[in-house]
Amino acid sequence: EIKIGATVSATGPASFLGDPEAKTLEMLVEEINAAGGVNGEQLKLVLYDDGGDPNKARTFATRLVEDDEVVAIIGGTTTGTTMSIIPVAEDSEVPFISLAGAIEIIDPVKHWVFKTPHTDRMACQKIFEDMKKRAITKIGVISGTDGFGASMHKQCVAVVGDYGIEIVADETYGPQDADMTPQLTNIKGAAGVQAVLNAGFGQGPSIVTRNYSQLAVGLPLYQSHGVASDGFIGLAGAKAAEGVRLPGTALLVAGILADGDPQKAVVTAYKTAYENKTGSAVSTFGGYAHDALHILVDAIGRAGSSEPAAIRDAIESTSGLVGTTGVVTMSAQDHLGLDLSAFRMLEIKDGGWTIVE
Amino acid sequence: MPELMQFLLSGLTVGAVYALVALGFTIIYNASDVVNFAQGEFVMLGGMITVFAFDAGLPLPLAAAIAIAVTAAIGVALNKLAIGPARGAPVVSLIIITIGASIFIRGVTQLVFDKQLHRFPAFTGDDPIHILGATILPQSLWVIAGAVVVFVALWLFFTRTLTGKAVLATSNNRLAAQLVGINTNWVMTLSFALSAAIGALAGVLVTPITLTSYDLGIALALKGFAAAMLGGMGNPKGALVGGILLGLFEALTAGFLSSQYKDAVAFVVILAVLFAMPQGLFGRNSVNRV
Amino acid sequence: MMRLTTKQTTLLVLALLIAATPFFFPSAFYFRVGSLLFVNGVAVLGIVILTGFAGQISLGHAGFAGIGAYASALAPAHLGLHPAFAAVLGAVLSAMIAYVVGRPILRLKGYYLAVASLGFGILVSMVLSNEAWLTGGPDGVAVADLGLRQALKKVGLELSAPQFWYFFCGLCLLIGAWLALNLYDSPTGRALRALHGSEIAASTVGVDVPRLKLQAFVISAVYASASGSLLALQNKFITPDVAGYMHSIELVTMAVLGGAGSVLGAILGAGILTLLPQVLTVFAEYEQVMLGLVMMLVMIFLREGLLPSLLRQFTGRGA
Amino acid sequence: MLTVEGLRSRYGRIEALHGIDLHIDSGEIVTIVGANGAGKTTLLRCLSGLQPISAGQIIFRGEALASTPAYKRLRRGLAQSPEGRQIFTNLSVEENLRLGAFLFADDRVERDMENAFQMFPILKEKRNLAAGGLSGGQQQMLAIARALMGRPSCLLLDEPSMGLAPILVQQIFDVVKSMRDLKVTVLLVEQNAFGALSVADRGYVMETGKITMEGPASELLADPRIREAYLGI
Amino acid sequence: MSLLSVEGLGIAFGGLRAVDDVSFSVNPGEIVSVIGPNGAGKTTLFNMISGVYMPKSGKVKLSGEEVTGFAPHLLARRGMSRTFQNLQIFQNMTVLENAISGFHLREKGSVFADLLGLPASRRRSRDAQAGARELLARVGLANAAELEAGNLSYGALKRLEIARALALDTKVLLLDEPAAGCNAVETEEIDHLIAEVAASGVAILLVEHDMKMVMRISNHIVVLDHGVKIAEGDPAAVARNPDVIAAYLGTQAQEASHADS
Ligand SMILES: Nc1ncnc2c1ncn2[C@@H]1O[C@H](COP(=O)(O)OP(=O)(O)OP(=O)(O)O)[C@@H](O)[C@H]1O
Ligand SMILES: Nc1ncnc2c1ncn2[C@@H]1O[C@H](COP(=O)(O)OP(=O)(O)OP(=O)(O)O)[C@@H](O)[C@H]1O
Ligand SMILES: [Mg+2]
Ligand SMILES: [Mg+2]
Repeated sequence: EIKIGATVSATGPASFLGDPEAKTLEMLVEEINAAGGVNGEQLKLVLYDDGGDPNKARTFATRLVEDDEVVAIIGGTTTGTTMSIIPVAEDSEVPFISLAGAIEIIDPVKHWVFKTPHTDRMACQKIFEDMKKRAITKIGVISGTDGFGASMHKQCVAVVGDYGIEIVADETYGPQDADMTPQLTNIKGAAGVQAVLNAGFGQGPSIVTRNYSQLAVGLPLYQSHGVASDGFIGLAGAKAAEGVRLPGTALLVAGILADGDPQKAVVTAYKTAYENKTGSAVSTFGGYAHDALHILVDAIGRAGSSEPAAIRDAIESTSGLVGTTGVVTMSAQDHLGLDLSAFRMLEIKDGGWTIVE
Repeated sequence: MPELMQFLLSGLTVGAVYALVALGFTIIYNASDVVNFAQGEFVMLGGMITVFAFDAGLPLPLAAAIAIAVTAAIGVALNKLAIGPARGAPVVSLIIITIGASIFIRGVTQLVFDKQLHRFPAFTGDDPIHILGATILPQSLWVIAGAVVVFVALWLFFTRTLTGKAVLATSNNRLAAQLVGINTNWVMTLSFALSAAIGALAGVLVTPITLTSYDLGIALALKGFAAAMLGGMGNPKGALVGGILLGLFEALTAGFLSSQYKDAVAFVVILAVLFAMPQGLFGRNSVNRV
Repeated sequence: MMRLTTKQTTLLVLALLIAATPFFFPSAFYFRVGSLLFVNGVAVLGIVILTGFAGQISLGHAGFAGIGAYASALAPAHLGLHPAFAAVLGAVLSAMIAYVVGRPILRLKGYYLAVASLGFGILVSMVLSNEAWLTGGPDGVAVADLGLRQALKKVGLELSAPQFWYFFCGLCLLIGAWLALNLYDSPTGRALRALHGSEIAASTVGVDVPRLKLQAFVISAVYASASGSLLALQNKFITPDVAGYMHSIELVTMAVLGGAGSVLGAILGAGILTLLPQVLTVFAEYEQVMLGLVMMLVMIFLREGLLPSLLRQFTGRGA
Repeated sequence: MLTVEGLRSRYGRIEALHGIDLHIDSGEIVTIVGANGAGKTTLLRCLSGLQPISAGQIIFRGEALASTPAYKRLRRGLAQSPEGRQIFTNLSVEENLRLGAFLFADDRVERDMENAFQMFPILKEKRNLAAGGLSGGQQQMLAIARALMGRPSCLLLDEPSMGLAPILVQQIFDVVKSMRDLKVTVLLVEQNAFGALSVADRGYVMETGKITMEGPASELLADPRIREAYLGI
Repeated sequence: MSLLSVEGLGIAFGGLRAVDDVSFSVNPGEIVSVIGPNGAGKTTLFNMISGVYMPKSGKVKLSGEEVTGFAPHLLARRGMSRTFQNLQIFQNMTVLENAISGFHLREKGSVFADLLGLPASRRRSRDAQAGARELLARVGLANAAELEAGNLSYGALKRLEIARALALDTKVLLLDEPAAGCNAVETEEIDHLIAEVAASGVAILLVEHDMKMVMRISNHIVVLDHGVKIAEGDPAAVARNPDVIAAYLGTQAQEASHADS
């Protein structure tokens, strides 16, 4: 039996992310065990819910390592929880695959730490690339004050200049706010603004989208990968969401992927299994957990051992692994193994996702 | 000036949401001196139950009615099972019970329903109404109207009816209330039912705007609590005015100063008001001779 | 006659528990939980003084924990201060802020005080998460190592990180409890409890009520700050959650659950709320439900808090 | 009318009443005198249901009261003006009186209120002010008036003369006397033993939770032990 | 010089002039009683003198120093203490601790000494405790010392308050209806206590409705009605004053108090 540890934020402010992650991990471990496990051994998942509290996450990480004696840890739904798990993983020399976005997690590279989601910097880059194509040079930014929004905001500000784009209005909202019309009114009124970017997750982006349509801003609206789930369209309302663009993963558009797409099989399988099992729509975040587990299982398989050090080395040499987020090829310098091509620029049309290009 | 108008309308919308939550606090507070920290959960339940009943195919008004009735019943159960048995306990203990209850309700909701965000359609569509160059959604008008109606009803209840007075008497002096023949247990039951129902009604009205999920209650309860204190705890007028003011501060700060510190500014204003008026804007100054 | 005072008994019980329980720890993880318990215990002692003794409610004490924590994180990085001194700096800063904020706030009573302190806590956590250039924003910031563990290693005392923090925080808790117990039975402690009973009567016997409340507020802020520093130093990473209102409410709940007026009781409360989430992991999905249930049941059946109620029943039967 | 048999009551571990027997006939005025801490207040609280009893019986108009909750006892006709006055400080004087008549919604409420105002004109002057602002004696008047608003058939008065000016003390005893004409039974606990025994038909003496003497009021008034212990003569 | 002097003191609540232009003074060792109908303004007068209410007009002087509107704890430092008509007991403390609180000014030191439990702090506590036990014995509560104060009967609480007020190095003692809730015999004990305290040089201001007591121990009586001083003088003169009889004593009461004394 191989014990794998996980601590995710299945409840709390990030449960929007953590809940599908937890469900995915449970589902996949069951699936893998049913198919005979890894190296002939069954997997055992020890899963804790840290509620989004970094302090709790650290305690659970300690528990996973010291008490449950797992061979690897998956988790850290948010950057905050991830950052507080890292010292534990590094200290006790256990590989750790994070499910959070910030680039700091893997840059600089830490020996025992990996992650599966694109960095938020990549999301910014993908969006700005698209804006550049549309000859947009002046934008307004609105972001949530939670970790996700703030971190993405920071990364976007850092790279926006590379694309010749200028931020002419910069606003924020609280994660639980009910109305963002004042902020959007200010952005709308900013001189020369040509498009608006919203970095955030949870209910905020839905409300931003609705308010955006209420105010008839009439400029292109970009959302982040933080809202990449089918639920978003329903929450924002198909009418308000019409024309919204965002960088998403193949998972969201499984149905309309070209047949030759390398990810098609993987995302379709995961989507079908997840939706059958839980009855709710897949989201990008569950996909992060999916990829993390598969990277881990692949590594254990290749290492032919369940020694943490061996697993770590094998993870680092992951190559060409097809996940929901993209095709992963890691190296000693790259503990993420994804590039921009993994992101697809999506646009909402007639209440559904379409791929731009 | 359309900007200012837009800020005001936004403030009014959000303020009405806070006011509805704050109004829910008043009854239980007036009956027992307890700030019910599970009030936000009532709002959440109102929204969640409506969502699921609606998704199950019931017409929206029926779904809403069911949500309000079920939530009121949960309020009564909370009183009967948790607050009632702890009668005579210090107020802090009662507060911890209500915090425990809120955690419990949240936990059960997440089991019975799910952890996703939900929403049902606005009552009368999403086409914005234009006022002096600014816009407001029809649902916001529903929320504002709801807040005003609940306020008027509560105000009449506490000033014009003997039952309302019995509620006040129960919190003022439970012992004396029993001596004059008031069934204080019944008063408590009534208060919890009414408070929960008002909370659920708030949930029904605001969900199309704020969306709902199992953990939406905390944030709303906190803002509603702050609004109620700003206006003066226990006074329906205070709840209404406090809620609207809080919403306006936030919107105007977000509009003119900094959206990052809008909550902070709102709290600074509350602190300033309390500094000048330690009982809030309309709080009754209880006289106790020595 | 060998009779221990309540103070001596409490300290003895506490010291024995801290020293003896590690013999029963199956893994290093238990040291971690133990040290968290002590960290929470330190903050809760502050609540005991403020709420249990003086009867003033604060829903913003996590704000001071945040100040302590971030002082430990930022002062070494920006001022080059040793982390130990940074913690002291945090305590001083907390005391000063408490002194300034406490003056206006403490004129309020009951729920009004609660909401004002809540506002203060929210302000602190907002600054911590908004001023990312200084604090690292919502995703937090790394904290330098205290270095004490290395120093102990040099004198031949080899402790793992969880072990070290267990004993170090345990020691801090003992000191905190000793101070709080001293206070309880001292003139100041009596004056605090007196103003809890009746502010007017307290002032007619000469108690400077506003000043004394302020003292209690400052002392309790220092406790909270120390707790925050300990947490930051042991986690080596800190996020603004430490200052969040959920943490404030948690602290008050711990105190009241165990018995806000009693030092040992409040520590027991801290213990329960620290251990409970770990125990409840077996219930996974039902964790929240169980947690809420436990809180309600304790308060319904042991309304003065666990320890005082149990003691009362115990002595009630004994006599 | 009211019979108490072997009544015991305790505060936690400490028993405050150790088996009280007493009886009051219909229309009688009975007084209880006793030193501080004798248990008089505790006894009245037991009768009105505010204090749980641990043994014994209370029979009121032929019915056992033990399991009747406090709020229902007024319906049976038992009203109390409690120790410490216990008025609704946040409500106005008039609201206090109206709540005294909480059980009734007829015209008599207005008449009763007028009577109360006649008895204590100061209350009329202050009818719209918060009761908490009243002076001590005014609050005492309010407490008595409120008890009367409940139309009791048996009135329990706990030190009604406390804090009242001499001119009013006399008036209170007159009110008590007038209850006789209204066929209201009165149980009067008083520290002003002289005044109480002067208006009462019978009296009981209570010491540390027990009844130690009883008899017609006039006899007690003449009893040298009582004169020495309670009247200070 | 008189210890306490009140000059033209007045206050209003809403439209009501609860106390209006009242003046009098109290000398060391003297017992001055304030009497008057219910609502005459006696307690309000006390509240102004002791710093609970801020007077609207007039002055309060303590040993010649003007102390009008000083906070109660500042007055306590200058030797004023009081009891309350509506009991203000520290319910969450034992009877003994209530009494010790009375010694606050004598026992208080630095907070740091208290936090660290320094010997000085403990010694001060011990001294205060000894003093408190003595006082409790004096008011007949020695046996109740360890009880929680909330468990006492009304009369006992009344005496506890007096004990607490006596603890200070009092120069001026304000007693608001100390004998309320006590029977004639208990009242007499309180009488003796007050007389004893006065004899030790304390100036005593007394509000009381028990006329026997007032007449017996007062050196001087001030009569208030509707906030205004309507009479003043020695007990015999006041008792004969027709205004006082009409407003306060009542004819029957007069007879009654003659009858049984
Ligand atoms: N809440 C309480 N808890 C514990 N003991 C109490 C409580 N109230 C009263 N007692 C005790 O019960 C006994 C009887 O008290 P009670 O108040 O009935 O006396 P009383 O005759 O009314 O005295 P008084 O004339 O002073 O009002 C006293 O010894 C008192 O200490
Ligand atoms: N805080 C207040 N608010 C409103 N009215 C007040 C207040 N304090 C006193 N009063 C009014 O002032 C008047 C004087 O009250 P005070 O308590 O001084 O009377 P008193 O002479 O002590 O009477 P008693 O003998 O009944 O105790 C009363 O009419 C009272 O209603
Ligand atoms: Mg009594
Ligand atoms: Mg008075």
